[in-house]
Amino acid sequence: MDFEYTPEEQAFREEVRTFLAENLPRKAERGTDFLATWLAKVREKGWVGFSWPKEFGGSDGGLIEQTILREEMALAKAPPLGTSFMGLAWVGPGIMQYGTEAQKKKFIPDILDSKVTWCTGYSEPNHGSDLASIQCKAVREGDHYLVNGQKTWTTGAAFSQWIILLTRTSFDVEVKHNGITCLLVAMDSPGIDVRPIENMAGDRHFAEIFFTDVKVPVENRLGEEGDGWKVTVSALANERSSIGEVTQMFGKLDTLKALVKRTNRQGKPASKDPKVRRTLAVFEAKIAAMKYNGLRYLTKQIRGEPLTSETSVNKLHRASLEIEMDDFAVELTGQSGLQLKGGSDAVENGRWAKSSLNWPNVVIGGGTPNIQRNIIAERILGLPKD
Amino acid sequence: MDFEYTPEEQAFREEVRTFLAENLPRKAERGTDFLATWLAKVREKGWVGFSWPKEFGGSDGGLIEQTILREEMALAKAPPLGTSFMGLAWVGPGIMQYGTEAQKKKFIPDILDSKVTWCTGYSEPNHGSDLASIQCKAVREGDHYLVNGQKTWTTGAAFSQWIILLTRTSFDVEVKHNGITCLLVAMDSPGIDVRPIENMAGDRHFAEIFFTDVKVPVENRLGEEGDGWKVTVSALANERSSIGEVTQMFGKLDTLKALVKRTNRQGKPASKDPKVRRTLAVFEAKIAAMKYNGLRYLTKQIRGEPLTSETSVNKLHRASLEIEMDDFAVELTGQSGLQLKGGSDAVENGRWAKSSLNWPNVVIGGGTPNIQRNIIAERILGLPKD
Amino acid sequence: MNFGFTQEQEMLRDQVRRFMTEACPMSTVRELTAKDAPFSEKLWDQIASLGWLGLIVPEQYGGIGLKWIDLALVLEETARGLSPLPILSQALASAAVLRAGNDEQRANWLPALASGEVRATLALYDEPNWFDAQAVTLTGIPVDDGIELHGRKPFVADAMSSNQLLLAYLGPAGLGLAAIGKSQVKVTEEPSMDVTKPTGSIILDHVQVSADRLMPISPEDLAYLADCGAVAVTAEMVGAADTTLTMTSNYAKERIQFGKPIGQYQGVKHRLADMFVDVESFRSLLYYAAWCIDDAVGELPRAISLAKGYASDAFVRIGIDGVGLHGAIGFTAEYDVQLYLKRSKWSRPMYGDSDYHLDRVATLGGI
Amino acid sequence: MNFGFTQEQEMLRDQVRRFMTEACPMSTVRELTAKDAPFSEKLWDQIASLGWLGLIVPEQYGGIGLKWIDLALVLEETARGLSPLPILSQALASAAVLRAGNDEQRANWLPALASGEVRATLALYDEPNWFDAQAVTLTGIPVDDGIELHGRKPFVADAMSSNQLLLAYLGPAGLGLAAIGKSQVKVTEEPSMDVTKPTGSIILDHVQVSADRLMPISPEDLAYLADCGAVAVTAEMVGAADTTLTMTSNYAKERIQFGKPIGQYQGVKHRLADMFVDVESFRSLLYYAAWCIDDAVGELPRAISLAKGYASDAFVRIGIDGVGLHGAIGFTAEYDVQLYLKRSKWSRPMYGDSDYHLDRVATLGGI
Repeated sequence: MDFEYTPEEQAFREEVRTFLAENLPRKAERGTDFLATWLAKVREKGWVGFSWPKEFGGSDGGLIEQTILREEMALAKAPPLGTSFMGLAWVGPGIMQYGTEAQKKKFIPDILDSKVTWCTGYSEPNHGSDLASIQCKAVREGDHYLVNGQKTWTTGAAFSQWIILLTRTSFDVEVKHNGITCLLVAMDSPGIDVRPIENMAGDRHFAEIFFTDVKVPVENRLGEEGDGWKVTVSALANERSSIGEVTQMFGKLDTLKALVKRTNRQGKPASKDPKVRRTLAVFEAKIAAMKYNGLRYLTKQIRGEPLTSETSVNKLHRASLEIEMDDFAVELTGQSGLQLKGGSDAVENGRWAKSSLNWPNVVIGGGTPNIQRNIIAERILGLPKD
Repeated sequence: MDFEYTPEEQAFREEVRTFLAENLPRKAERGTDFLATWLAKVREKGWVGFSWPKEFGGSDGGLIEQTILREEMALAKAPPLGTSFMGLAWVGPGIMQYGTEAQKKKFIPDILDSKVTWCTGYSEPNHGSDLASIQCKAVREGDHYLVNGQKTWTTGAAFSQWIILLTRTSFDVEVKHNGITCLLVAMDSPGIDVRPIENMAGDRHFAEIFFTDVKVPVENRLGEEGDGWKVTVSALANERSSIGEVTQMFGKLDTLKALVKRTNRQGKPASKDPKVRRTLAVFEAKIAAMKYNGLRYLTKQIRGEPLTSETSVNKLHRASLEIEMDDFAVELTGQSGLQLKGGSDAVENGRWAKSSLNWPNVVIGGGTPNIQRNIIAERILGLPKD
Repeated sequence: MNFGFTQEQEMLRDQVRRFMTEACPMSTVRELTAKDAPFSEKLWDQIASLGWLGLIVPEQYGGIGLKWIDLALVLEETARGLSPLPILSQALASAAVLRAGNDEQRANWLPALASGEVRATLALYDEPNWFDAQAVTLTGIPVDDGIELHGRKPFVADAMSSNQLLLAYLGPAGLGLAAIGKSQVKVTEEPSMDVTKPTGSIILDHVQVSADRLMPISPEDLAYLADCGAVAVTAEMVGAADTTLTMTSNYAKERIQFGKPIGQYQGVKHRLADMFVDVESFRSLLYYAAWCIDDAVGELPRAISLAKGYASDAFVRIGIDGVGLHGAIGFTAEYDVQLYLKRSKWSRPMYGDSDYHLDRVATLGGI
Repeated sequence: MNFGFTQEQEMLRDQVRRFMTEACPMSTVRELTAKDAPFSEKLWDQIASLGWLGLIVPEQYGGIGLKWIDLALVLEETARGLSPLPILSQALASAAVLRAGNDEQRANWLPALASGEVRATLALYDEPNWFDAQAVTLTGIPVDDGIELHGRKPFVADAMSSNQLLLAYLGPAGLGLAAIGKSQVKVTEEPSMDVTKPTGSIILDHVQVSADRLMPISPEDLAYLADCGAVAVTAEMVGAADTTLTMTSNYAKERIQFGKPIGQYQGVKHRLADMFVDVESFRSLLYYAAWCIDDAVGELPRAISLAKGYASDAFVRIGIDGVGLHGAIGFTAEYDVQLYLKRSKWSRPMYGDSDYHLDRVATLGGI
């Protein structure tokens, strides 16, 4: 057990810090072309797709270096390394594993160069947590599939050029997983209709997508027909280190502490109230637990030991923390805390009020807390399925 | 809506108070024959079996008078009105409803006169919350039943003279409720073996009872053969006002407050710690909620409206409060709080340490909190059964 | 002893529920709140003619002469559908005039409040979370026949739809309430997470208030009115929380996941049972507190602090879990359950959150 | 960066687990604790010869020269079966001599501690819940070549089985630890809810202590030793809590109710999942804190306060629910799970409960 970094690892951290110092101006000083410059530079450093094999344009970055890179980026609140989050997280690795040579050539470089943004078509109405029961239909007709159906809760659908789509190609099979096929679909294909979903915070992160006789060339099928479930499960299993998240959450805790320090309750400084102090400390203990849990799992991964479903532990922590931290800020600041952007008495121009209504993916959608509890109970503790 | 009492009700309350002032000496001043005198006096007042019909020796007491009587008795920390709790709660009402004339004559007066103490033989090993699946067997042989089997979690088995016993008289029926028969059994019958169960606090409130070829005369069957389930359900449905309980819990809260006032934590008075203050207030809010919930249900009963399963609400509150209040006292007092009776630094001679390990029936046994939640969800909210 | 509603009260409850369901369903609420300042003259006139605005106003002043327990019942029912009508503000203004007004002021204001002709609101404290006489910082300086108010009053419920504002101030002779016509001040609507509870702030630029429009109050009066406010808000919380529970358990019966209605999983059904325990419990505490206002006012502080102390945290938990148990759909603007989550957050600090009320319970209990 | 155990450490863990399972199963624990002062010379000699008593004692003093992270691992494993052997007290006595002893005292005490020949314990604070230099109230007055101690030391872990007692006192020159032979004092065994953690109180009747038996300490030393104590207790909590979880989930797989194993109901399985989340989390925090003692002592206060602050509440919840999920049987003296509930309550105040540690986290975090 050793929390020290090797000289090589330390040197890499220094390299990242130096890069950030030289290339990340303060928010106010960023010009209109800042993002394009930034993306080009991190691409040049090999930090987009850092862990990907060199043959695909990555850097073969090791797990510890990845962790260092994510941690420093999060600390500096830097923009993302590449614009296609889904492309880097699911689509790229999926194509590298299951794609044809033509697909690799066509799609991978554009992801790394931030030229193409991807979204994912997994969830459907009425099948939130139950991915295997999808109904969106693809029928093979010669050299293309004809897709009809609906997807929902798709993040970033409005600005993505491509979607990785789970479709049902067979309704006959007994086991429902076997009739699923994965297609790569251009979002500008005729017959695709994107309808943004407004959430309770008034934002439109998600969308419904309707597919009406959309033609998808067979060459854009990822994996064999009927292998869609396997392709997806392997993508979902591609768990990532959560260290960037933890750094962000420590950052959020710092802003909460600053808020506490300048807030009065019942005419007294909130920072002297043992209950407020204790709440902040519980947040800190949970975030720190996520950090050291994450490092233990990272060590396992580095050693090549199999992770079962331990990452669900951090997902549960994060789900409750995301809601509790925002709600704590709202509660702390009383009637001021209710005001939104532009309110005369709004707290930090309503950021906490807004974020308390902007629940992240980890709370809603496919990974609801009760599902995570089932995963832990069944896969780790060996309890019987529902 | 009116929380005032009528002059008649007020007069009854005064009568109870006067009686208590005259007949309830302080604990230190009670002689050896105090209990016998007390029982005779309350019997004479008609307060044992107060709500029972006059023809059976009760007083036909109304619901509000019952409430007043219980409240005043609890406030004065008086001994119980009669020694056979189970006899008064289940057996007497059961016999009045289902018993033969001979049974009524034989059993009811002894319950009221505190001559006979009853226990209940419902639970069996491996069937904690699932009363309908009992296995204790009774086979009719001429003018008696031959009973073989085992009961467990029986309160007061060691000092009871009679037991009301659920037995299985038929193993053939499809619906498992239909083969159950209720027998009234003398505890000194040959073949009965009582083995006390020590609980984690070192007390022996419960016992296992083994029945080996125990002969029970047919005349001691309560209700018809196969009607045992009906007889029991009707007894269990005979819900009682919880006002005495609530008064006891307010009393316990007062002792907790007194403890807080003389306790220091980290060198400072515990009573100034907002977290401690808040915890006490949450206890008070829940107990007060039990009180006013109980009064709402009482009003419904008086009006003859059906109660569904609302009493489960108070049972859930009580289950959590009983554990939380004791545990709070133990936590509050740190290392001293761990010491038991006789410890040099023990808090109130270890009473809180002991009671924190002495979980009441409402937490364990037939009414575990998750069962109460099922009852509320299914019977009140109409959610589907598991 | 009788902790139940009379037949007349049950009829009133039915009337309110029926009227609100028909005249102000959620589609109407959404229409009204889509506008700048949600208010409907038509609905206001209708409920005025039903008598709900004069419930606690004595008959001699043109009201119905009922009690707070009746008002609580109306507020519970109107809150079921998150009605944005300022019934609560109007009731508090009436309660303030009843408590603090002299005979002339009562005769002047109460009939107009009961008829709905005057629409008024009450604003007490000037700090976002401080419920104490010290938190009244709007200052009045004496002028001929009255005072002059200069400053700002934040957090004024229903300021936009009101034409009269009852504002607490600290004058040379102590605390008071000033009745101010809307035209004398500048009202700014403040954006808030609960659009069904419009709130404004008020700027007073050397506003002259004549003596007949001033009602001196003691710190006890101030505390009494704040307690009435807490009773009113908690009554609305009972109705809104109960509806959240109903919506969520109905959804849990219908929504199928992995082949079963989600309400069959204990992870869902036990949470719903806990919600029921909470709603049932703060409902009982609230009814008792509402009864205390008219029949045992000495017990009011403890009674309402128990009720609001319990309800403030419980309703937010119900709001969050109500949305959470709906899954992703509960999170969308289109779905109604999220409006109840917002209402739960709005209700929490109003007239004291659980920290304030539970600490007061401890103090009143001798700790 | 490597947050995993080495092969040697995993071997040590296996050795401890195997030995404890065979030599000190629950039947043995029950036998030992049925006696007045639970201790076994035979087991003590065996674990001494396995080297566990000298784990953190440097090799030059006859120890193994490992680190606190190794000790934490041993304590975690010995606590799985609730062993009543005073390994924790012996380790803290060694840590105290290492921190506070001069060369001569180290050479004098450490070999005897490592070999188990001397059985020692450490007692710091004289208040049931105050972790501060002010809570050391046993006073020493100067006499020829030493001090005289007169008074009482409550809450001394393993006092009955120890032959040497390291007691904190306040002397004329400040704080110090006095090494006192058992024969010089009167030890009273105190009845406590956790019989596997025997505790005594000590009466000192004008006890003379020579200078070579005194080790002056600073308030920082005192705090350091209390933090070491918290690390040791939390390491035991990890092992005991993990076992509670295992016992309870095994029971949930086997126990049938209403035709299904109770572990199939989400009401049970989700609670077990939450227990796993907690054990896993305070385990990670504890390993980091144990690592800090030897390699980043400046981070120790925050690290151990995070771990013990989390564990203190979580383990009691696990203990209570472990018993509760077993139903009535868990509540009987015969069944083992209730012993873990008692251990959880014992562990909570030891070297600081969650109120103390979480407040310290806030202070250290600048709040």
